Amino acid sequence: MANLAAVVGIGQTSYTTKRDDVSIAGLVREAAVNALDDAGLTFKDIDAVILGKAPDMFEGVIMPEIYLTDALGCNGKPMLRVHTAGSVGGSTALVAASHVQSGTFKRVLTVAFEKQSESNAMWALSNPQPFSTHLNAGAGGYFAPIIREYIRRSGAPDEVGIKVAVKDRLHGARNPLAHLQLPDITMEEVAESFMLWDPIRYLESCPSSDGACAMVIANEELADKASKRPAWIRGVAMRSEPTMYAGREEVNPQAGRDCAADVYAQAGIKDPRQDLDVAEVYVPFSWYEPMWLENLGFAPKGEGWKLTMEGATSLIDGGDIPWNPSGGVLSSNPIGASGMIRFAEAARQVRNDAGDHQVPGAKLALGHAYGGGAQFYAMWVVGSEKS
Amino acid sequence: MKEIAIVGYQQSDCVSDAGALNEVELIIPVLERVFEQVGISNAQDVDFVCSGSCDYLQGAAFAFVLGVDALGAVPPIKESHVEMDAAWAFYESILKIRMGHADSALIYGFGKSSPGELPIVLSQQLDPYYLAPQWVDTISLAALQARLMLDQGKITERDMAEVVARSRRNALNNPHAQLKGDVTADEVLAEETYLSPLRKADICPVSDGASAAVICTVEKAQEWGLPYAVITGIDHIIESHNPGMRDLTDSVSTRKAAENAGMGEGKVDVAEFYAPFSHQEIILTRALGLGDDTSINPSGGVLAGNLMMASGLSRIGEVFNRIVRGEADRGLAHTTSGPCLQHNLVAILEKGEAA
Amino acid sequence: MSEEKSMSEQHEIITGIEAPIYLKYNFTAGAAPTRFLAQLKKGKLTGQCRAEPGAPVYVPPRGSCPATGLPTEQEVEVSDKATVQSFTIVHIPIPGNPIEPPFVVANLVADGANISFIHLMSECDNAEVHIGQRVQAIWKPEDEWDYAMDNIKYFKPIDEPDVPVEQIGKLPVTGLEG
Amino acid sequence: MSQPDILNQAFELGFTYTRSTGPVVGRFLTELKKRNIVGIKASDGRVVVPPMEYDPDTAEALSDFVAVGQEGEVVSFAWVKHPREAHPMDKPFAWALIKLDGADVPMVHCIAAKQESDVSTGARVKAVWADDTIGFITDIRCFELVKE
Repeated sequence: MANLAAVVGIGQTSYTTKRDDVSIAGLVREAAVNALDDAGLTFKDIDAVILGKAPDMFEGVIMPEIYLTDALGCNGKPMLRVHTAGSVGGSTALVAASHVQSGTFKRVLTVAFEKQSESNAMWALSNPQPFSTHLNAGAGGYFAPIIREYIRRSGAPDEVGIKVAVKDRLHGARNPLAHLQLPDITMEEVAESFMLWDPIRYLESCPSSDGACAMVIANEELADKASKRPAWIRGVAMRSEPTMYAGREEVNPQAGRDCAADVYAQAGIKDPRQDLDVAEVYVPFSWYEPMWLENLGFAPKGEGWKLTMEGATSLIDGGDIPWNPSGGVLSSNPIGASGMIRFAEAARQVRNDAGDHQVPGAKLALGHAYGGGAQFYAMWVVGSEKS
Repeated sequence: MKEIAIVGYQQSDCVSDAGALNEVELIIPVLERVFEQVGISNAQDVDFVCSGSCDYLQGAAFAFVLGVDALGAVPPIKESHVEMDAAWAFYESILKIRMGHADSALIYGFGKSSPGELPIVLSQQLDPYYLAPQWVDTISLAALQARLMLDQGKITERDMAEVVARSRRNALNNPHAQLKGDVTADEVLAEETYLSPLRKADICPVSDGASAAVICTVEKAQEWGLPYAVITGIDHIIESHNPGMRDLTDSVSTRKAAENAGMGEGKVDVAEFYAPFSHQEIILTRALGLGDDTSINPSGGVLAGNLMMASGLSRIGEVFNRIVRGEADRGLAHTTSGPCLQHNLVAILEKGEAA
Repeated sequence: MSEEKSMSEQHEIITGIEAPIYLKYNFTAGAAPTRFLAQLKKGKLTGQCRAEPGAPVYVPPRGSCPATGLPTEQEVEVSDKATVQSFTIVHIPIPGNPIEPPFVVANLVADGANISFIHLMSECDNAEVHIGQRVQAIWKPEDEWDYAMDNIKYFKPIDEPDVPVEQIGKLPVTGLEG
Repeated sequence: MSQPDILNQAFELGFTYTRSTGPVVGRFLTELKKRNIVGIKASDGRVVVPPMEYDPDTAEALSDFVAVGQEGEVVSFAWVKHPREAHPMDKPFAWALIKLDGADVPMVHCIAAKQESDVSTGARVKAVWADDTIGFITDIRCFELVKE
């Protein structure tokens, strides 16, 4: 079996449209130093660095680990670069964990980032190639028809997407690092916001952010001696399926269901809504909350939206299973880092270190990321106890 | 710690232009052969899959996504990707097996470098403020490195030409090689310089293609009844990005990675280096203190064909091939990334005990 | 140092740069897409599948049957009539595309195919577009045909009964009635 | 199955990235705009040009700027007979590692020279400035040989 490993340090930058005060190295470095400070460590204490980000075209720096070696104190150490599309932040955390869980390393640093302001994500995601139709208007254009099909199947009312958009922004207003700070947002405001890709409205979409997230992951012996409470890694799972194949279930992808089943089995979770205290789930468009509630087994098929409408996923409404108390991807989206932020925020919750967005007494949390056309999944479950 | 072995390795021919083939069409034939070699149907029969590729080679974001279409990933599989040479996907896969989440793994790398101007494309992996905006290409940086060695009397142009001549001759026995021939050092030296002090022959060609390997626990290899080579050690180390801060005439990180991988614990019969430039092979050989009793780049190395993003995995595959064919008992495979040998990986492979 | 001078120096401080990165590629369509595009140049919409009975038909083909990872060697002609599997009404411009918003981009499954492709819908009331709706290709004039999916300008609704949702993606080349 | 025709089409993948520099890179570029060159002191006291943000050996953030000369010595060079379109010159030129006076670590830049034999390791070179300096690495248009 895998060796025990735990998150012993977490560092983030604040998230914003444009971090015009730092270089790419400076941005990444800030999260790394914050994670080391949180762990009471320095770069000398780190055995390897695992770096993640989404496509190199966002910053126009090919294989940026090569240039970022010095900023991450990695000269003379192993450096690995992960890229699994939008799930990369989560996948990177999993690869970092495997460095320790394999018994190969004692303590590693993992960092994920995006400095989207250096380019234009829409351009980078839909740069037209010869011989192909150029109609894929960014991620929203891809996901909108899938959302429409979910609405048709479930019969969910229009307010569901609006409610998630409001809930996550109210959560984000409790998180000083969140990009969007909208403490007064209302259902009306979201409903009246510009329709981008029908049925996705502007305020039902994630922002485009600069930012970085970092974690220090240590083995059992070092985690036992950590200065702050560790978040023990209780389960890790990843799944992929092809983007398009005949008969693919796009609304409720099998890769997501299988990945969840795998990570729950490792963590001893039978009923995720009952057994987990909080979840940080990759929801870049508001309708993906009800969709993932079903995909991840928190609600029966077709009924995810009911949990949302009941307030079950709202920290502020005192829901039994808060989703994205940090504000989630809807409040901050530095793409390459977004998955790692989910993983790190799950860890903050079980370390009882999430400030104003702490779920009281959280002991077991899910971190989730997905990417591509929702065909890549990465998940972990972290707990305040070893088992 | 679990003993892990390689049980299969296949690659495409190194070709200067794969023509109409797209990524998935490059990968499928290689995977078909490695599945056949190991006796499995597709990626469903291994526990983990990891690949290496680079979007900028062909100029498309998420190039690796198409790779999944070659795997038979329905039902969904455990899969990951590094934006690095597939040798690092190999490394990640080993960690996955060591942690007990897999007993077997498929690793593949692919690249179609022909559509772009590779040395200029790769200039954009340099520091984005000081170096990339100057468009310093990778060949020019290597030429600076070669001149340092020449000026310091560490090598002669003839030493470099001899590396080239040996590569061409060795490649005669490599069915996948792009450049091969019975060439002498004198003939190489008779060529004019291209990017002085480098001649064209000192520089690896641009190649399109793919490679794939299957690894598993030794127990699994024995259960499958396959010949195998045990991976007894593997490590990789990156150095400072600033070429001015490094001793470019040595490769400290290769030496340290080889030590950590346990190179010194036995004789090295064969070494396959990822040396895209002739002088770099000399740097690497010396950094590891290898002598006449080690066969260096018997495949011809990457001077005979360089499948970007797959060549590192190919070095491992070439050593594996020689061990299972009984030509070597123990070998070393090396991979590099970044300008002037900035990042280096070393794996040690040994003949497995008969089942 | 005078205050004035330090002000002017402040003004000159560089905090950002523009870094143009333009790379040239010679893009090559894959072998499978090339066969598909060659048929489009003749005004035919084709799909590809594994050479085995009942194998799913992919339009456009990309070189493999993704579910199995096997090459799609068999070419089959599909209809230019299709069914709306889902759609979005896009209200923002697509970079590098001249179409004015709002416009409908639909996931369409051609009769005889088993997977959807995306294309424009036009000559329709955006508010009336719905899942299961029947549409047909409107082709450009023959002398403008090239190796491109754009040979089909858009799809427009036709007067045929809606396809039940369970049957979308499963129709034979002859359509619902066939 | 017959080999299909090959369909080729040229395309350009491009974007003008807007990079923020942070204080260290920004300081260097600001000085370039004023036609000055500054380096930074690494933890071991070596002066590095252009200034690195972080020390490779200690990982410390660096901040101790040092003015260096506009002349220096060629540490190594590569003669480009066939300049590429992206290269800074369309005639043959040299890429070089140049150690500026007052610096300990060489920097990569280009040298304009008529022919390869004019350049040698150890040769003295001096910076040639662009007509308009804007705060970019190419404000130093190139280096040229100093006539002894």
